[in-house]
Amino acid sequence: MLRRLAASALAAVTLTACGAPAAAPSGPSGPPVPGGTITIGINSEVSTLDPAANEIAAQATLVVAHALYEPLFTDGPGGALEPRLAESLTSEDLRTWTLSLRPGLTFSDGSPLDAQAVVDHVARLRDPESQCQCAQLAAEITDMAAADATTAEFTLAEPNAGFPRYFTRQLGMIASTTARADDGSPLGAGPYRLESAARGSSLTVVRSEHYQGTPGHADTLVFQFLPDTDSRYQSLASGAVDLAWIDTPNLIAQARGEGRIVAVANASTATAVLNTRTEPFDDIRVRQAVQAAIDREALLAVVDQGQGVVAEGPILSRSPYASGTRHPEFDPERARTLLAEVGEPVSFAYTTDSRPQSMQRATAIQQMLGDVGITMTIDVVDTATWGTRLYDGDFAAIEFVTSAYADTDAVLGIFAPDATGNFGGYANPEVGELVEQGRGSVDEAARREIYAEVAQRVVEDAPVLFFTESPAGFAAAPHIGGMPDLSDRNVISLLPSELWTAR
Amino acid sequence: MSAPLLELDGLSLRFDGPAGSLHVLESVSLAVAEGESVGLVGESGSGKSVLARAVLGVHPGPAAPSLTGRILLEGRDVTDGSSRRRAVSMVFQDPSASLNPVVRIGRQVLEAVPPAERGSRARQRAAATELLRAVGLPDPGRRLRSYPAELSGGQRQRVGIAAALAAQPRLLLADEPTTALDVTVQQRVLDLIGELRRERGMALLLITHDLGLLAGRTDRIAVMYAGRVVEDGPTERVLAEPRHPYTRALLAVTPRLSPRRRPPLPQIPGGLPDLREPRTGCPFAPRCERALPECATRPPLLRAGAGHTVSCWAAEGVPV
Amino acid sequence: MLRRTETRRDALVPAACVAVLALVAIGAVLAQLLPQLDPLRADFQAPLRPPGPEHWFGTDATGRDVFARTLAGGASSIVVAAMTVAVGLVVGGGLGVLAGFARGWVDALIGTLLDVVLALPGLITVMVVVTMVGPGRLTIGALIGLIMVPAFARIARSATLTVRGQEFVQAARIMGAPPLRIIGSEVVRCVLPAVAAYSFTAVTVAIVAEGSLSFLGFGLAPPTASWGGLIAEGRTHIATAPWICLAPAAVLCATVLAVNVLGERWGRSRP
Amino acid sequence: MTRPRGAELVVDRLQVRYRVPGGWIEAVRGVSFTVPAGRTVGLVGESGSGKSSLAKAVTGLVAPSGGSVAFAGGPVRHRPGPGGIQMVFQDPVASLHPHRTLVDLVAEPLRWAGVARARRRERAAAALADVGLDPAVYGGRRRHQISGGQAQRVAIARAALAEPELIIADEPVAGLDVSVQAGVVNLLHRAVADRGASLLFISHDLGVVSALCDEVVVLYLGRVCERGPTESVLAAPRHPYTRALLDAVPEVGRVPPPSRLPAAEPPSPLHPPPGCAFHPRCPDAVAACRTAVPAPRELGGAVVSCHAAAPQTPSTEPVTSPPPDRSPP
Amino acid sequence: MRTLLTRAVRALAVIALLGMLTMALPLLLTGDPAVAVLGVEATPEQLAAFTAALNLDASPPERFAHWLGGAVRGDLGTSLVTGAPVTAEIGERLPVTLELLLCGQLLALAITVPVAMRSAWRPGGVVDRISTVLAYLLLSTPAFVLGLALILVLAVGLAVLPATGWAAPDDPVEHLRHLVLPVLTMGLTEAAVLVRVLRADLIATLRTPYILAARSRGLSPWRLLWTRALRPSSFSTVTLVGLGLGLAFGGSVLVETIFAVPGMGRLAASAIEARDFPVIEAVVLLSGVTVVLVGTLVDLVYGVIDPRARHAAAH
Repeated sequence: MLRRLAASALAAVTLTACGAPAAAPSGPSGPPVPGGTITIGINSEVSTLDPAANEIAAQATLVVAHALYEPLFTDGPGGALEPRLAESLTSEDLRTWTLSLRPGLTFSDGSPLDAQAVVDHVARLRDPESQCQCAQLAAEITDMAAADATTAEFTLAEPNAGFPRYFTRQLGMIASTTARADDGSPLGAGPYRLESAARGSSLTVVRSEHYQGTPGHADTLVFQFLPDTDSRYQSLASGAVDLAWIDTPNLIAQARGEGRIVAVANASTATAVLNTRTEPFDDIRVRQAVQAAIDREALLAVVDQGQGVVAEGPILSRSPYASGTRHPEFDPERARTLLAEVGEPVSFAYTTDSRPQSMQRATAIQQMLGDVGITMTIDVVDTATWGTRLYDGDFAAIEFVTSAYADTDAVLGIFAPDATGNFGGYANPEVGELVEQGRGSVDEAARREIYAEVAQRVVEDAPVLFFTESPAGFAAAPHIGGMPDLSDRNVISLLPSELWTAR
Repeated sequence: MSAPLLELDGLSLRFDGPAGSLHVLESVSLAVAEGESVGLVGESGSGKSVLARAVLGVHPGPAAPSLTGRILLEGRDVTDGSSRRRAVSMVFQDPSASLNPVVRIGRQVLEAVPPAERGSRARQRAAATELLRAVGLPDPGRRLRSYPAELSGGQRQRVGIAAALAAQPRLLLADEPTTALDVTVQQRVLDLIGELRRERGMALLLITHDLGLLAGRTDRIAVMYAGRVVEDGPTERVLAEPRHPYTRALLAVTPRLSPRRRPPLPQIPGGLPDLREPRTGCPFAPRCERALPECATRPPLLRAGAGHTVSCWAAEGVPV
Repeated sequence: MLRRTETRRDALVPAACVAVLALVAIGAVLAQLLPQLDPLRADFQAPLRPPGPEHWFGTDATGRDVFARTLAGGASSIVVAAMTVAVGLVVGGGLGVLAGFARGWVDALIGTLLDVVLALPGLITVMVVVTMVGPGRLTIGALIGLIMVPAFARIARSATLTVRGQEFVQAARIMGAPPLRIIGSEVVRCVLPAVAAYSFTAVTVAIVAEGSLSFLGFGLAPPTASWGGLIAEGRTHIATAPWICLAPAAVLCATVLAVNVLGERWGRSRP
Repeated sequence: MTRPRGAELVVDRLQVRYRVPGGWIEAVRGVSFTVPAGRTVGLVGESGSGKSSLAKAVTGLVAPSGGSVAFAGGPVRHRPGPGGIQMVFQDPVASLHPHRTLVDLVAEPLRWAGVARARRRERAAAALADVGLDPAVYGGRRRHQISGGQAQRVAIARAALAEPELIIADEPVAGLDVSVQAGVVNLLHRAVADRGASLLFISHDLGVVSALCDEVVVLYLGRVCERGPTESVLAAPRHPYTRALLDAVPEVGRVPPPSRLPAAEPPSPLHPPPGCAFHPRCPDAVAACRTAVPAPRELGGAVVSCHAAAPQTPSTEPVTSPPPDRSPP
Repeated sequence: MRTLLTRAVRALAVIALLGMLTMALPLLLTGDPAVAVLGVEATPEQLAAFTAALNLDASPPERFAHWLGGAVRGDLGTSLVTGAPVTAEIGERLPVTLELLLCGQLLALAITVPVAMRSAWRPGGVVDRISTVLAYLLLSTPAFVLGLALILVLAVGLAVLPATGWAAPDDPVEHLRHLVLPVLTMGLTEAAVLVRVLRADLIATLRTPYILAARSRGLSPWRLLWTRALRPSSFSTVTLVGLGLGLAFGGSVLVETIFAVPGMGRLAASAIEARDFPVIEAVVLLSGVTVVLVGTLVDLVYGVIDPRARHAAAH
């Protein structure tokens, strides 16, 4: 159960998400215009369209998945789930869940998408052979079966209030396990179907005639793979793309300043995991000193350019469970006092990958800690090494920017001792018990209370330093309509079928 | 006597460079009559090759020299660089270097014919073959497609001569045409030039450092020293009765086939004057065994016999 | 008249180039010594400040002084370039002289090895190795130097062959000069200027390559300042805070230009 | 006359070959001759005759592919100090180190011999003065600051200072003006004559050779055509090539006789003709010339390699009998 | 014939050595590719299966032998990241890079030849001085700076061209529009080098006696330059163009990154980041083979340019 948090962890880094208080996007006025082509610049290639492949589930590429596979649910405002292909997923005891599908669904070749197709899909992804990160999540399902054409039953090993959210990502993006498209690509039931793919450069989808929901407005969507953030934004500026994924604060600020339509959510949380197993962070005073010495407001100002908010703890500010965690204040004096108690000079290495904001954050923290007398060296590694170190617990402090905190139910699990996602070895048995209790609690109010307690403990024990919740999302040219307001969301969920172009 | 084919009238030539000016030619006067064969003799630094290029109107390198005086070709003043094509052609010193290594011989031979006058491909072939045959190149038809590297030195110089003939010039300049060749080949090439000259009625200006090459091949000899013509006269007279001390010294030091002459051989002391300075007096005076105080001023031009002039204070003769 | 202006320009251009390089060098040293020019110290209250009296080249997104960072970037470039030339000269020059002098199978062996290096895609190889041994000025300099070894060796070898065949070397042999002394005093003295002339090119290659690596994210690890890294960092702000990118880019180009021009003069001045 | 102190140079069936793109050049194909102690021998040949390869093989700059060179009874060694072989090169400027001053250049052989710096500079200055270059004026100059003739003087001064027993001069005057040539020839003559050393003088110019050498060796495409005392070869050349060469040498005032050679071009050293290499150009060629390499024969005081040579072939232009001012041995 | 054989043997030796070196490189990389690919949630069984499937736990000689066996049959292994055969990955990217490089070099030549001729004809003249200054400026501007400048001016400022990205050739107009900026960046950078080299060689050629001879025979400057001077002056230029093509994959990383062109360079860069060994190895090897082949090609071109080289080779 704790594993599934770790599951999204590595992918989440590449996703990077989350919202700032943003003005509602304003597009062209008037009703949606049907037809036309919308070109969308995304940050990485989607070479495998199978939902089992992890690359399609990253936040930036989720828009592609949403075009081809409409998920059972999507994230809605305030952490609520909005049903899409599904009508509902309900449970009395949080262990046995009943899924009810919309009737008459078909894949894009016209073949039926019934409850059995969903079960087959989940079964396929649950198999470790599929190499889907969701396999770990699906492994919680001990039993499942299609009751009739539109109803499926799922039984979990343990109660889990967060189970429905699993169907917003890969598990919910149903692909046919029996049929494939003519060109061999997997078949989905989304509003669009694959037209052509040019390896390394672009992917073209066209409106699917078999889609059962409200059809997409645009005839054609072209996804351009533009890995470099600045290049991607320049492509937007030059009109080569209509819509571009932007995940750096200055570009979000710039996009706003230039009058583009911006749909971003504070979807990613910048944190640093401290290794509580070894020196110096096996000493809670050192952890607290570091926590007190870091000025999160300054980080927000220089690293995030004021876009986003200060992170107060493991529960996001816009989470349905948000309860006002009391994070210790920036207090260099307190840090010095704590250090004086420790007595020995503190020095440690901070592992980070080489993305610009990570570097910026690291150098700013280095300076802040230096001011209270802590020597911090920065160890820059590439993403692969970073992942290995994180997984192996081979670090003193390691930067961890993740969208995992978007799912409070899931993420609190990583603070339990021995949880897969507990990279820093934080061992507070009480927290572990509290998490277990909360996730199994049918009463939502009680759950909220327990979660708040967990968050408070975590913030005080400081096994993880919380810095900022940062925005990411899409910026669009002024002629693009249908851009959602994501400012009150925790997940960037852009539905391409809602987009339209005034050109 | 009609106007000479080529007349240099008080020609001075100077190269200006960043390091100063080089006064290469100093009021050179020289004439070549129609059909006449003139030998121009001088050692390195005497300015003989520069003179040839001035007549040709082409200079290597980016710096164009400053010219004063006049160059008259067929009575026309061409000092300003007007076209000499058809009037003058040159056979160059090093046949290996003066043929383009990457262009077939057939094309190079016809270079001097303006494209408008070349005619059909077949006619061009015929013309080129004819030229190569005229210079005695074996198997001329096949040679058209050869590259210079496939020929021997002597054959290359024959191609060079053929290229010079293509424009049917009235004056052929030959600048040390055999210096790069072996002696046994040199004789044949010079003979060829002589024959062609007679056949075609061309005038010839044969430039050489070797006095031994001129007997029987030229009508007149002009001797140059440090940018000046110091003596000019009929070949036999200049060789037999040289009037200028430099000509005399040059004759004395030219090696001869005689085991009688044992070292020490006669030699000319001293070296060339500095060309960066304009020369006021006789340039040879510092090395001259008969130098007089007057030699510090420009020597007079004296007539020493029929068509024989000398520029020397110590020589006997009538001022021109 | 023409000649005089030519002369003046002839003297002026190299003087300007030397001045540029001297400024870069002095700045690099000052950035190490003066606390006011600490390239890492950030003023969190003043990010993205445009150039002004307080920050001559403005500040970057973290609030660090771009002027100080540009100067410090110069230090990186100098260290990398020096290392490149050192490796190129010693390894490449040495192999080239050895190959040219020994000839035969030694020449063939060295030639084959150099061909292997030449066949490696330079930038990619450096990227791979940097990834595995970790970034550092000396490492990157040495790697660029190694990639340039074939070029150095080729020049040294051909210069050696030329010198070796020249009559004054033969004359020395006939006069009984020991072969090692011939290599030492005759050959090296003549090969060195040719190889040194190439060093100018190597310096420009090193500066540009280091910049490219940093730009691609495979160069010096931040926060170490490097021109390429600064440009890469500033690139994202180019529309809003162009100074972050433009200042180091201008200094980088000016430095490379100066080295290029001086190298060309040096090459021309040799007999 | 000084007592000969030079050592004898014996070249025996020497062969030299080079690798060129596209094959081998047999530059020297079995050449034998002797430079007796204290004598001056001229080696004459046109381009491709192999004379420069021969010079390099004799001085040990290239390894012969066959035959042998013996000097003073043993193999040629480069060792500093007096008594060895010195060489004067065709390009005098190139034979001088570009960065050294003339004094240091002349002193070079003494440097390798271990003579103290002050002492060797002193002797070098004297040697410079000896070749007519004022050490005060020229001593500090470098090679690009002097003329070709002066450079050759420096080279000769340097060779002489090494006190060799044999000087090999490879076309030492080919690049020089005639007015300078004589001075260089005189110096070279003095450098050997004064000390009784021997001289191997290589040239394409029969005129200079005739003035300087006691004996001449005529080369054609890597083989010896004819060798013998200068007077005898010049007066009565036995080999048709020697005759053609003599005919072709330009002489002031002499109207050259028409060439007797067929028009054929000299063959390439890459593909020398079989038999006698000269046969395609030879006016006297007989059938044997096309197939068999003629063996050297003693003929009227000279050694001739020719199938057709007769004992008494008159010269086309007899040189009047030479009154030798130095009697042949 | 002999020299040809020697060349071939040496080329094979170079490629074999390169192959071994290539295999050695990833051995030293830190970071486990299995973790990099499967993610930190992967179970130990998954990791083990992954590693075994890719033969990663074999000893280096075994791996080399295995890999060589595959390479000889045209099988370069499977990408760790996408699971597609490496040959397929490269097959997609190679044409893009080749197109970029060829166009870049052609553009460079198209600029170089006329400019160098005009400059060499009157060294120190107005054209020469302007082109010299421009060449030096370009020469001193790294590709990543030039590329950024071009994007700023032509794409963002004037909005006449797409800033970045790539369009497949099925849409020729878009394809060309996307091609312009990267090709311009490559071509201008290359042209700066080539102009200097060709100009110098042309000046030297124009001073040779054979050009003097041709001039004396009245050849017009234009014909003189094109038909007489260009060919003998083009050795260094041809060598550099060859090197430019051969060393391509390394050099194209920058341009492909700046302009988001899906070519070999970017493939290599992302493969390095992802520890995708089979792809890194294939790119390095392919690049090496290209360098060797282009080297041979350049030698052949020498023969075409200069009959002397051909003449010598024919023997």
